[in-house]
Amino acid sequence: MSMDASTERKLLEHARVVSNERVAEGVGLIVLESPRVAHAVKPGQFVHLRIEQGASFLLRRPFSIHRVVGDRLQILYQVLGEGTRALAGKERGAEMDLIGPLGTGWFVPEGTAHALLVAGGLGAAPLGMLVEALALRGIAVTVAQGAPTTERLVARELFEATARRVEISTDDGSAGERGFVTALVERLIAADRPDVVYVCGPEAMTRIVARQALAAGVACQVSLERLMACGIGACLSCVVATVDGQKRACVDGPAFDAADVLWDASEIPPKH
Amino acid sequence: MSMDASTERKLLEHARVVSNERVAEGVGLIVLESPRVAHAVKPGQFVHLRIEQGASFLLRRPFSIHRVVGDRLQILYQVLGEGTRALAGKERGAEMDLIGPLGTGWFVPEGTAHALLVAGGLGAAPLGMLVEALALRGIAVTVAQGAPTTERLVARELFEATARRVEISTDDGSAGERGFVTALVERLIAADRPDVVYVCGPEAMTRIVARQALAAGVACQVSLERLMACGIGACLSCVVATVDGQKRACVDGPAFDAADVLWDASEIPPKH
Amino acid sequence: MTIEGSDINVDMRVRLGTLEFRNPVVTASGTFASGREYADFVDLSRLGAVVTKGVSLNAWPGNPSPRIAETASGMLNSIGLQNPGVEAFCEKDLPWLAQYDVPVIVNVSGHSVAEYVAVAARLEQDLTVDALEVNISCPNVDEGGMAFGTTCVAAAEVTRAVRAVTVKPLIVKLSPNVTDITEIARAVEAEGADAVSLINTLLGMAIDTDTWRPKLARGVGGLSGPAIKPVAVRMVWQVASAVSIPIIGMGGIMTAEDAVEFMLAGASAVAVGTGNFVDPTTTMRVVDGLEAYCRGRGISAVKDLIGAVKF
Amino acid sequence: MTIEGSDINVDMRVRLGTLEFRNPVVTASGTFASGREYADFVDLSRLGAVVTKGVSLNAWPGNPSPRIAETASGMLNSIGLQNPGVEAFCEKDLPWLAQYDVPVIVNVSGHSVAEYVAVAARLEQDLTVDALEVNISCPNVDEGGMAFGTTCVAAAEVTRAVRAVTVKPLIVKLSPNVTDITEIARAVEAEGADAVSLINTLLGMAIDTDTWRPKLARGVGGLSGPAIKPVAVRMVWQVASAVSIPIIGMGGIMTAEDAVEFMLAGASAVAVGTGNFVDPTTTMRVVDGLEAYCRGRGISAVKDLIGAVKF
Ligand SMILES: Cc1cc2nc3c(=O)[nH]c(=O)nc-3n(C[C@H](O)[C@H](O)[C@H](O)COP(=O)(O)OP(=O)(O)OC[C@H]3O[C@@H](n4cnc5c(N)ncnc54)[C@H](O)[C@@H]3O)c2cc1C
Ligand SMILES: Cc1cc2nc3c(=O)[nH]c(=O)nc-3n(C[C@H](O)[C@H](O)[C@H](O)COP(=O)(O)OP(=O)(O)OC[C@H]3O[C@@H](n4cnc5c(N)ncnc54)[C@H](O)[C@@H]3O)c2cc1C
Ligand SMILES: Cc1cc2nc3c(=O)[nH]c(=O)nc-3n(C[C@H](O)[C@H](O)[C@H](O)COP(=O)(O)O)c2cc1C
Ligand SMILES: Cc1cc2nc3c(=O)[nH]c(=O)nc-3n(C[C@H](O)[C@H](O)[C@H](O)COP(=O)(O)O)c2cc1C
Ligand code: FES
Ligand code: FES
Repeated sequence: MSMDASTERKLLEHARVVSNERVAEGVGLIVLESPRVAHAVKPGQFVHLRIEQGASFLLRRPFSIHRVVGDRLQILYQVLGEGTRALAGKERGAEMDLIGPLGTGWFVPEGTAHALLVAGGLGAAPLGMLVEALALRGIAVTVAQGAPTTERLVARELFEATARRVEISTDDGSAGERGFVTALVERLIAADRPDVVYVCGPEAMTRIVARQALAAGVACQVSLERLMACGIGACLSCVVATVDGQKRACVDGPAFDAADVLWDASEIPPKH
Repeated sequence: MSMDASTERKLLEHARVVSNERVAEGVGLIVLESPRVAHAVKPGQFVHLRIEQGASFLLRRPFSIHRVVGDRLQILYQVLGEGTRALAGKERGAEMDLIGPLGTGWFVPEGTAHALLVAGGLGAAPLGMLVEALALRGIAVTVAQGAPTTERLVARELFEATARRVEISTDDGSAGERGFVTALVERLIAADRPDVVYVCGPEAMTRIVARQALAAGVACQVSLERLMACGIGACLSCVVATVDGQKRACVDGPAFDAADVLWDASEIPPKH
Repeated sequence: MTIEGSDINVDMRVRLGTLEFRNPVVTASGTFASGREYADFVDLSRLGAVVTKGVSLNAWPGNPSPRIAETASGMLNSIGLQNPGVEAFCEKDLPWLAQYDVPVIVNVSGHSVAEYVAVAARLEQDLTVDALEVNISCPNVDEGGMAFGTTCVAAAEVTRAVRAVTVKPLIVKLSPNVTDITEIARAVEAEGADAVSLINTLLGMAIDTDTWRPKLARGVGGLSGPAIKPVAVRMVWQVASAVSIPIIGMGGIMTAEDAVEFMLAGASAVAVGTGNFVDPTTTMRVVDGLEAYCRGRGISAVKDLIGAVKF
Repeated sequence: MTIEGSDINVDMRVRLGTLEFRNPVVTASGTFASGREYADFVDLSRLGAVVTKGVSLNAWPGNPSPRIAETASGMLNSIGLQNPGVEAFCEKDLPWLAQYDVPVIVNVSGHSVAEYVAVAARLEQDLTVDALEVNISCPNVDEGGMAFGTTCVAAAEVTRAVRAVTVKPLIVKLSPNVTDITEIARAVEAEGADAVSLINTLLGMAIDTDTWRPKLARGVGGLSGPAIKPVAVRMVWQVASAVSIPIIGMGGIMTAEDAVEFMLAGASAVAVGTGNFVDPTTTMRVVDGLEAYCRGRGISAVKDLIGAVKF
């Protein structure tokens, strides 16, 4: 059972902002009317957004599709640099063009009955569509979500409404367990033995969770962030070292089988 | 009687857009709340506006102050390139910083009783404050205004309300005489013998009017547009060749005594 | 011939020596792969030519990551010529390209003169290859690359050696990181180059002020995009008056007006590089815009723009 | 020494040979005149130093207009060293500058070696002049200017000649329009330069696609602004490891972070050029921002940033 979509046509669509609101400190949720991409996108895929024209920054910015509702894409974004600052300033009616759907999306192994989703901070973004899709297929989903504080537990409501079980940890103990999500994961893997673990979050966290899963003999997929110029496989800026050689995160990922990734040969994660 | 303001302090002020509306095809009127500059500015001076930050164009844009009402500056602008396009997109509440008041302003010779103001197209912009100031001092003002069509006769209402007499020409004859404003000027100089002629418009027109005035032995001031980087006299990008050597339009002008300008050694006018 | 304002058909063809392009717009090497990735956005048969990414003799892993960094109106890259080697390229990319009716120009890299020759010799056997573009200007490899493009002697040597093994049109891609690009251009012209491409990227660097590390793992990289356009236009103009072979101009082309600027400066064709990343349809926009530009001004043949700058 | 996160006083002083600046931020020649025009916006006594516009022996009219053109994240200029000559400069500008407690560095231009020497000799007599910056890199004059900065022999010759007539600190301003800037830097160091400034502008060109004329009356001009920052940072970094004299770094500095980037690359001081046009308070923002940057990171002396880039 695959959600792979790599052979699908990539679209260039002029999207219109339906709403854009702050959902946590430094985090926004933007909703874009983008019917053609909305109908084609699969969980784990992303769009490459041209936030601004005429700005001194040129490149598009990659963002995961958090959810799709009808013709609309939801994107959860963290404000970090000039691109995301400009994104935060977009008001209803603004237009932006995007390329999508991009990437292969998450892969659901045949026979999966129980999945563990691990979200670190904004890593929740690409797990939104996934939790919905898995639930629809009757797969039991546990979400382990970590963030610095309660407020930063973005998409918590979605997870609580959709997953069978949600476990929380915060660095400051303001919600769930105090500590890192990796401690939660250790216990959940041991106790529940999921068929597959899906991870997205800071790369350091992702690596630890991958190791935990693989050590326990559980399949694991990780979503990796890389600097991306083209987003469509042409420029080779987004490479990930794997057992099968250099792969491009934009077309061969961003979700990779954790067992394939050669972590130490891979990129120093972007600073954010 | 001088309106010279060159020894005054230049200010850097954060202005806020009060309103911004289209007044003719490709022409806008923007009103900026900028109290310190508004109280200091003299007719013929200009501001150097930072329209956008983070854009791929860096430089400020110079604009004449058309009128001042209380704390507010009015700027008439023609949409030409990326700067003025961005200006046209500014909405109420937007902030922009500006430097001003800049330039010497128009000079009113001692004993002036009758002045002819010649406005070609957007050349009407720096004549707004002047017509008001001259009228206040009881100086009889005739305005000769030319434009391609009726619609482009910007500030016509102001001139009609303030000047003693307004003569119009349009290229297509849709208002006033059909033809160029220089034909009007020829007649007005001969008939009225004004004490001084103030000219602003396309440089080709300005040169003709200057020649007409000087040939008739009438004092003439011209406002010249030059590409300006700094706007405050430091970069030497805006030079005008005069009988006294190279002058900087931003601090020694933009209004010059027409008799001093060495037209042929001067800049090829900007294409717009 | 110029017919003012008329609603004419514009002859968009340009000629580079024996090569004829249906229009002046080609892709810049390394920004378009072999075209497959752009097929959803670009009709390859509407391009003047496809210039492929650089190929070396053997597979090459490229540089460590991060490989790109954004800069004001530009970007730095240090991809480092990652490629599967000329054999794999001939097997996988050329047959795919052969389905399109578009000239194929293969960008040739090497870490030594012998390697350039070996790659060119292999490509010589493939009929899909319409011309070679020899990259003597890559700033992103330790040996070879740019070193060949910064002295007349080395540039001449590579050109001579490749010329000896190919009868296909030979384009040499020049480095802007030199004191006098005209002297390099003359050197390669003298050795039989049929055309020159310019410019490759300017050597640049960016440092992260949080981590104090260079933003590129390799430290330095190549600057491209609109930021470098004035340097590129200047070099095209200089080279146009120094040599008599045609020029493919590039550096920051995003719009048809940018392309016109390069042609007025003396380029016979123009390449879109970084612009493909910003908007994957840039090449098509430039083709259409160039035609509209000519039509709007009554220019019946786009080639009339070449070198037409007035002083 | 680095004290993590503490709320320390930052020692902002930097030393360039015998020159001591209260902070690393100076003005780039030609963008700040002699400071008078900026006095409403900048407290001159809060600058590291004022670097004046270039002065030549006799009054010089500069180039025809238009003299500037805007480009993506940059600008071209071909002012062409318009200045009233060294005598008028000493009479009018230096006395005005003398009222401020700020080091004065005079930028010296010449159309021949003899002219550089004559200007330097005249300035030698004036106590207001704290140092000379010899501009061997102006791309905007026909004779002299950049020509002196593009070969080691010429660069060395000018440096040697000026060195012979001045005991003041001698800074040589280098051209980026060269294949290997480190070799020029070494040549001027060998002739007794006390510091180098880099970079001057990159030679560029822009063509108006409506009129088909170059946007600058002179055709080519110098490219400055954020567009060139990656090239400038790279050159500062290269030169820092090639010479042991200090570097004044410049090219596109608009913010304190930009200044930090140059210092990490190896600059002991930084100059703000085009940034002054965009915001006349840029120098002050950079001074304040640099101090805040250090304080926020527990860096007790700004000089600890110099060359601190990590690999
Ligand atoms: C496949 C993919 C999906 C992503 N999904 C999301 C998401 O759903 N929500 C979200 O908030 N962020 C997401 N990111 C990260 C997001 O792309 C960056 O935060 C964003 O590009 C930062 O842009 P900026 O201009 O604000 O930052 P700047 O630091 O100013 O950006 C400078 C350059 O670095 C790149 N860059 C900086 N940080 C990152 C990063 N972490 N990953 C990739 N490129 C980066 C930018 O794209 C730009 O080219 C995703 C990244 C990838 C690769
Ligand atoms: C003292 C002075 C007062 C002015 N007053 C007005 C006014 O009241 N209303 C108005 O509409 N225009 C006025 N102008 C012209 C106005 O500055 C330009 O139209 C404007 O800068 C164009 O910017 P842009 O980005 O739209 O055009 P672009 O062509 O994209 O600009 C590119 C560069 O050229 C410069 N430039 C282009 N045209 C001119 C020009 N005509 N004069 C000076 N610089 C130019 C720009 O400032 C910019 O640096 C004045 C110019 C000067 C010098
Ligand atoms: C990511 C990237 C990869 C490149 N790879 C190559 C290459 O393999 N061979 C080559 O000759 N030039 C290469 N270049 C240079 C471009 O072909 C072009 O000369 C340069 O980028 C300037 O054009 P632009 O500003 O339009 O990008 C590369 C440029 C970029 C941005
Ligand atoms: C308008 C202008 C005039 C300049 N005049 C001089 C000059 O007289 N002497 C000189 O050494 N450099 C001159 N320069 C170069 C600058 O000092 C500086 O080296 C260059 O602009 C790069 O810095 P920036 O990007 O911060 O402007 C001038 C630059 C500009 C933009
Ligand atoms: S972003 Fe260009 S190959 Fe992945
Ligand atoms: S605009 Fe700088 S001197 Fe006038």
